Amino acid sequence: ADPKLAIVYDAGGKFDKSFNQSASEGAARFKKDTNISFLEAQASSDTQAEQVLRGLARKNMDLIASIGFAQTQAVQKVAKEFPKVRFVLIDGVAQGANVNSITFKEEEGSYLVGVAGVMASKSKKLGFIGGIDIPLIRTFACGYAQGAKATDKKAEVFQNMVGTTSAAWNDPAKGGELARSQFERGVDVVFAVAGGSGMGTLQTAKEKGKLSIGVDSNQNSLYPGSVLTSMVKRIDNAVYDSFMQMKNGTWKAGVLAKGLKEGGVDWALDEHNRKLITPEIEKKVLGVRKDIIDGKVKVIDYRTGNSCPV
Amino acid sequence: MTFEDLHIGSILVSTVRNAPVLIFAAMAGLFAERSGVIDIGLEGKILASAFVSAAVAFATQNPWYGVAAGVAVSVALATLQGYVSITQKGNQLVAGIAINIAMSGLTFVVAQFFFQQGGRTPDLGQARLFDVVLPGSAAIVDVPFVGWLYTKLIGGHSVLVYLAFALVPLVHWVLYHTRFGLRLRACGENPHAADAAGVSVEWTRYKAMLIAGVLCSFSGAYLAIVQSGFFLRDMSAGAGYLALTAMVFGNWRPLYTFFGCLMFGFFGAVQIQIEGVDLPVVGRIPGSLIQMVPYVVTVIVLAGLMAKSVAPKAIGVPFVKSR
Amino acid sequence: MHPAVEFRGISKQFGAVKANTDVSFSIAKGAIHGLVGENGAGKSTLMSILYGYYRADGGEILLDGQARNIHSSHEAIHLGIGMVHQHFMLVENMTVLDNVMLGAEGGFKLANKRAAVEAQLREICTRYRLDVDPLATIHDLSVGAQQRVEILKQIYRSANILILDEPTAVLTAQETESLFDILRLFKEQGKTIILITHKLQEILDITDTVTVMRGGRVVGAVETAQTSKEALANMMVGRPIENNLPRGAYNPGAPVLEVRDLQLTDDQGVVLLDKLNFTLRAGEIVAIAGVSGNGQSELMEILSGMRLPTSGQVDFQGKALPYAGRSDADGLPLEFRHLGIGHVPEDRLRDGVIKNFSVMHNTFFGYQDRVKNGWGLIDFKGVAERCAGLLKAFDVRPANPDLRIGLLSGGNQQKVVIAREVLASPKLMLVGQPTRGVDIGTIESIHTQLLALRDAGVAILLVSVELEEVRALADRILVMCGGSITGELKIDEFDTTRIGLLMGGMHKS
Amino acid sequence: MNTNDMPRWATAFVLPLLNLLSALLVAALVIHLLGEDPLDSLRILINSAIVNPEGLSYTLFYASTFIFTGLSVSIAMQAGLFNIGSEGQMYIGGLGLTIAMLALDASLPWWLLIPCGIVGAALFGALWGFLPGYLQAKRGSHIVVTTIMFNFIAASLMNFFIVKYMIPAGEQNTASRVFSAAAEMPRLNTWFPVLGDTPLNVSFLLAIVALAIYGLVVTRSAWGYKLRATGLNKHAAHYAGIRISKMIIVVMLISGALAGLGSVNSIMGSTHYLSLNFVGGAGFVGIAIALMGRQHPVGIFLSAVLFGALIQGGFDLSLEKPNIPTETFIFIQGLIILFCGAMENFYAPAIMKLIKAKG
Ligand SMILES: Nc1ncnc2c1ncn2[C@@H]1O[C@H](COP(=O)(O)OP(=O)(O)OP(=O)(O)O)[C@@H](O)[C@H]1O
Ligand SMILES: Nc1ncnc2c1ncn2[C@@H]1O[C@H](COP(=O)(O)OP(=O)(O)OP(=O)(O)O)[C@@H](O)[C@H]1O
Ligand SMILES: [Mg+2]
Ligand SMILES: [Mg+2]
Repeated sequence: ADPKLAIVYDAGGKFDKSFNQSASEGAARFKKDTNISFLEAQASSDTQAEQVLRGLARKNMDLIASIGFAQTQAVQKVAKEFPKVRFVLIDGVAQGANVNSITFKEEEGSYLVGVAGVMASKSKKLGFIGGIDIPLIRTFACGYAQGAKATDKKAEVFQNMVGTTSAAWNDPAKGGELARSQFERGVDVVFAVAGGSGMGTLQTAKEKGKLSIGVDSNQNSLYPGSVLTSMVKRIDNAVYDSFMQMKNGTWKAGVLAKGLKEGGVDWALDEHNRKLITPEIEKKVLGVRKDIIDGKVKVIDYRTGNSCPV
Repeated sequence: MTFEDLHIGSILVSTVRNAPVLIFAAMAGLFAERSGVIDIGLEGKILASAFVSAAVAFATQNPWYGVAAGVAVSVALATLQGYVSITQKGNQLVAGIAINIAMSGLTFVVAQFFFQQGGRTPDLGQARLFDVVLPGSAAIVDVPFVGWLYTKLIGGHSVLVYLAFALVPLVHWVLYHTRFGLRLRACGENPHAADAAGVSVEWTRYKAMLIAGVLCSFSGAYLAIVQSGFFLRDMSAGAGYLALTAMVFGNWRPLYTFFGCLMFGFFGAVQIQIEGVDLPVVGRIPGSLIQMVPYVVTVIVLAGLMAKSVAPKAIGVPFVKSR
Repeated sequence: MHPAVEFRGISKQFGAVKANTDVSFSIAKGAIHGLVGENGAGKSTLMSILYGYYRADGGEILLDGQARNIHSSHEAIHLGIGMVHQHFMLVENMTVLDNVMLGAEGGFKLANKRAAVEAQLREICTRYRLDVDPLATIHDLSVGAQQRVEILKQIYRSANILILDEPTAVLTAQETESLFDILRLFKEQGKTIILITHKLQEILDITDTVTVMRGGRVVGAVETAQTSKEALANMMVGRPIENNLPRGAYNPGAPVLEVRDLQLTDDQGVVLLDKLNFTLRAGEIVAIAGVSGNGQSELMEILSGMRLPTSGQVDFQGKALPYAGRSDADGLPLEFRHLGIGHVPEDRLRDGVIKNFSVMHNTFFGYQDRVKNGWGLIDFKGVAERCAGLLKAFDVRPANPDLRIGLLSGGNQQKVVIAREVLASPKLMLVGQPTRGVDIGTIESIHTQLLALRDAGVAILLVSVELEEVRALADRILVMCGGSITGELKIDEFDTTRIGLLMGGMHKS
Repeated sequence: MNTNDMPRWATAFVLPLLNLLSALLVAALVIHLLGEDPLDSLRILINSAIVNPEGLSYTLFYASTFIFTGLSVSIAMQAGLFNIGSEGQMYIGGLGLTIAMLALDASLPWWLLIPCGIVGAALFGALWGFLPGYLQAKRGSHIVVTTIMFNFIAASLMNFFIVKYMIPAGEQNTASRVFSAAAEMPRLNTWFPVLGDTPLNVSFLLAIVALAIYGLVVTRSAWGYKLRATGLNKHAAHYAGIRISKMIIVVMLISGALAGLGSVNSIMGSTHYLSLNFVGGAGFVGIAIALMGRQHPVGIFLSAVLFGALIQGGFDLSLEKPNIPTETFIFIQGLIILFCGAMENFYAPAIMKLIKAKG
């Protein structure tokens, strides 16, 4: 019989233009390829996450995909109560014999776009705009800065966060304002990791004739000619693969950290940014990419020591 | 340190861009509250007009239709608020909060229904309001300081920015030098006196609410079709409450309220500049603490000024003819 | 000729209260018409109907022989009706000029009109000898001056029918006299005036005709020349009024209150009280007479603990009152109350009661700590019993303990306040303007209560602008002017002229 | 409209019911426009929020938090203070609770630990209420403005504390570590298994007790009398010897403490860790509840349950009907506040006419 599958988004919702959306695209692709459908739910608070997961588990789901680190504790708890149900946690690590935790090496992808960014920059001043000041966002920023500085010693990185409440993910005006202010300080390439607020950043970059870097999904097409590249986080693949493994009976519990090598993160090069990426940049980025995959270049993960070397 | 290092220029330009959202809303609140109606529903009106102006601008590909539609919706909400507060004599705070909550939900639901993008409208693209380039900008842009002043600080903004700044003297004039303003203030201070003088308190308050609706809509339109270029759920992000604060800060007077708005805009801009910078003495302040700079400053200023703010006396009290 | 105003069968009901029942009478053009009656008789209601403030349930109003439907004050004003309300209808933070212009601006833009209207006002002020600065802000003005602004408003709007609802309640004798001069001027110009007052002497002094109301009905309409105070009072109350209340012999006991060099200076350095010295003994009533605004209110505030003096000492029963070492008067009134100082405040609605509390809740206001049990809970059973007794003993009408006190007439509110303070058995009672806006029947009962308190040995300090009241109650009279005591009289030396001179600060004795 | 003349049954039951129905009617229209069957939706809503014991249990769980924030806003309102800051006070209260837990959960037994958490929450919440109260009383800063500011400041501070000091090394989630089992508020399903596996816990009983105490103190005690007098007329309160600045400060301490206690249910009762933005608007809902419940204990309880039911029922409904996003219920909340809270007397004239015609 077909496996019974479910996916639970976090507070951002499945249309967040960010990781939830990416996950839903993966699930949709699975459905298209296999004709196996799945249930969808959204949990707006930590209490609800538990409620949803438990509700789904009671329906004897085979696999529940939980999107976002906010569900970590809920998954851990419910997985213990329902040993027969299997869980995939995206972006967080939960213990349990029936849990597969998938995290991403955001620092590696960010490193790549940092390299591309600094090469495309004339002023060698790069901008970074995060949503809230939390370790995950700092990991992006830290990888980005490492890439930039390793490529050009003169590189400077300006960082700003949008805010401190969840409103910070939905404040495009502030996202745009931060970009403007960075541009006025000489920045000409800006990397936005701020959910909906990042849309404001990309938009402003386009308006001011500067370059921007998208995040999570491939955002190159939003403003062709202005979005230099995107740091894609293949949550869609992670979800798709998990569902597929479930169908094929190859699913395994454990902890997976997906980097460049595992196809978890990458930079995006397509027809929308083809003109912006000079052969020189492309060559350099591809070289660095290979070095990271080969282990010749080590990118430091902010989260391991809660500090950034650059 | 040079002018450039301090980024004062950038801070000032940023202040000018940040302020209109607050100025429009605060001036709207000023009209409502000087007439005696508490307007804690600014937030909801901003949000509704932001959504409708973005949606209509997108659908018609004409920003001005968007602005007009935003005005219509915000006025409708203000009228509803007026009906509840003035005619029904209901609790004005409840009415305002109800509108805020309802709009937070409804804008999402409608946006989702029409655009299926998670409560977002599509990008407006060409249907945005673009910045005005003042005549002669190209010639003067490279002149030191003057070029910056003319093309960046004074020029290079959207029409709505100029409207916001022009509004302040206008509001002052209306409030203090017209018949309507006189009656409005009388209704907010002592509606019984206004009534005894033959002024219709209810009608005056309705007029004030209508004006509040119109002004507030510009705040939403500015947010959606000038600053962002699309609508996003809850994108007002507390602007209505901040505007209200600026108004209390300004003691319900247009000019001081305007300074309050500028202050919020200014500290917002300063906060951007000092994030991640090594400051003398304190060193590098974590981003999350820098975020609270404008708020802490407001508290200190209010406490330090001993600003015993004098609200309009009759504010929040429905007008009932009796002793 | 048609009468200026004719009421025909006007009725008005508020809930269960019949405020007006079938009221009919008319007022001749160019007459000054008096309207008298007890508190709650329905006088203000009737006038509010004439002014378009309330809609009558039945009946009609004829102006100049024509039936008029007056739906709003706006329409009343257009018909030439002007009203000076019992409580002033002024916007406090605006100038006199703006208050006068409000509702009669004469165009959208004020800028150019203001100067013209200001000139016009100055002209009116000289013509009518009104002492008002058009550019002054209302809250800086004395009560009398605010009254003049109300009159000014009506003159500016050239009202033909002028309603004055208790205009003299807060005025001194001199102020009342000058108001009456203006009214006579009006009359000469053919304007019609309706005057409501509780002071029957004023009716006799100025009106041509008078209508008496009781319980919402007209109970009498007479030519003033043909009546007397006693007859009017009789009609109003339905029984004769005693003029000279019985009082025990003057037998003062030990000093209760000794005020020494009491000084009060405000933030701007203005001296409000200047080295006051006086003594008050048990069993005597000392009245402080004076034009309001000469420091009496401040003195009462200090003695009741609501305000701190700048310097000086006050001994209460031989011990200094604890003003020293405090930064504000927060909580001080309670301490004073516990020492045995009762206080009937001048402004009962502002200070004396909580309008939204029931009558019962107001009967222990200020004494809330005396009615609680060990758990801090209020003993409502005891309170209710006490309240029932109080309502009966002081004849509070209606005797309904659960009614919001704001719905009682002013006189009855005042009875509750006085009863509350009396029942706390104070040693010293501070009484400010106890009968302001109160009808003669109630005045009689309040005066009786205060005299009984004196006879029981309580020291009473009375502040009143009513010389009639001072004469009826006081054993000794202190006259204040400009923050100083300008003279002292025994009651048997009572002399209106002399007091008047002292009130004006004319000669120190 | 004068409702004083109406019989009690009409003002207490008929009017609120009609208002609620009106709100639901508008909501039904919207649901219909969204392409779903309103009646069926209502059935699902009621079923999953009230009828089904597990659902009811969730409803009451959410209501427990709302009762505390509603009380927090209400008590300040009694003193004439409009405390918009319950959101921040609850947030900071959560910090106090968490600090107590992180420090003590390894060493204390549950019966000591839980009171410590409660005290921590109340203490920190009180502190966050104290500052605006003090500034209002002594410096004259407008309480509405300061509490709005303190909400923003609390958000920043909490972000700082959680990220800097609380996230366990190597963890992604922006939350403290999970407390030990001793720190879990006993759940009611231990005694009433019918409630199902839900987080409804002893906090609910605490909330009821708080309501009762509130009702008793406000309407029956001398302090409550002074409190209301202060709220109604400051001049008269001063005349009565009430120390107004002290009253303001004390009531804001209490208000803050009550808001802080809201975090006990959310954290010790459910998640057992402190996470970013865990308050999630409960403080603002508290304003709505205080206003709708007219600061009366029964009113507060009923509105809190109504809001809890909307969250629970709405959540289930949106799972079943994908066309109805959960945000629809935010809209419905707004409608209910509008109709029941602000247009409370909308139907009074009609009812009066009916009563008169009959009588
Ligand atoms: N708006 C109202 N609602 C309910 N009752 C009212 C209202 N206005 C007046 N009343 C009642 O109607 C009656 C007449 O009141 P009114 O104010 O006309 O008396 P009055 O003769 O002016 O008394 P006073 O001498 O105290 O001014 C009183 O019993 C009063 O309580
Ligand atoms: N249709 C209406 N419904 C309710 N109130 C109204 C209406 N029309 C006018 N009013 C009120 O009546 C008042 C007077 O209006 P209007 O502008 O006609 O003044 P006016 O008495 O003619 O004086 P002026 O000529 O000096 O302006 C205004 O305060 C207005 O609010
Ligand atoms: Mg009267
Ligand atoms: Mg006109």
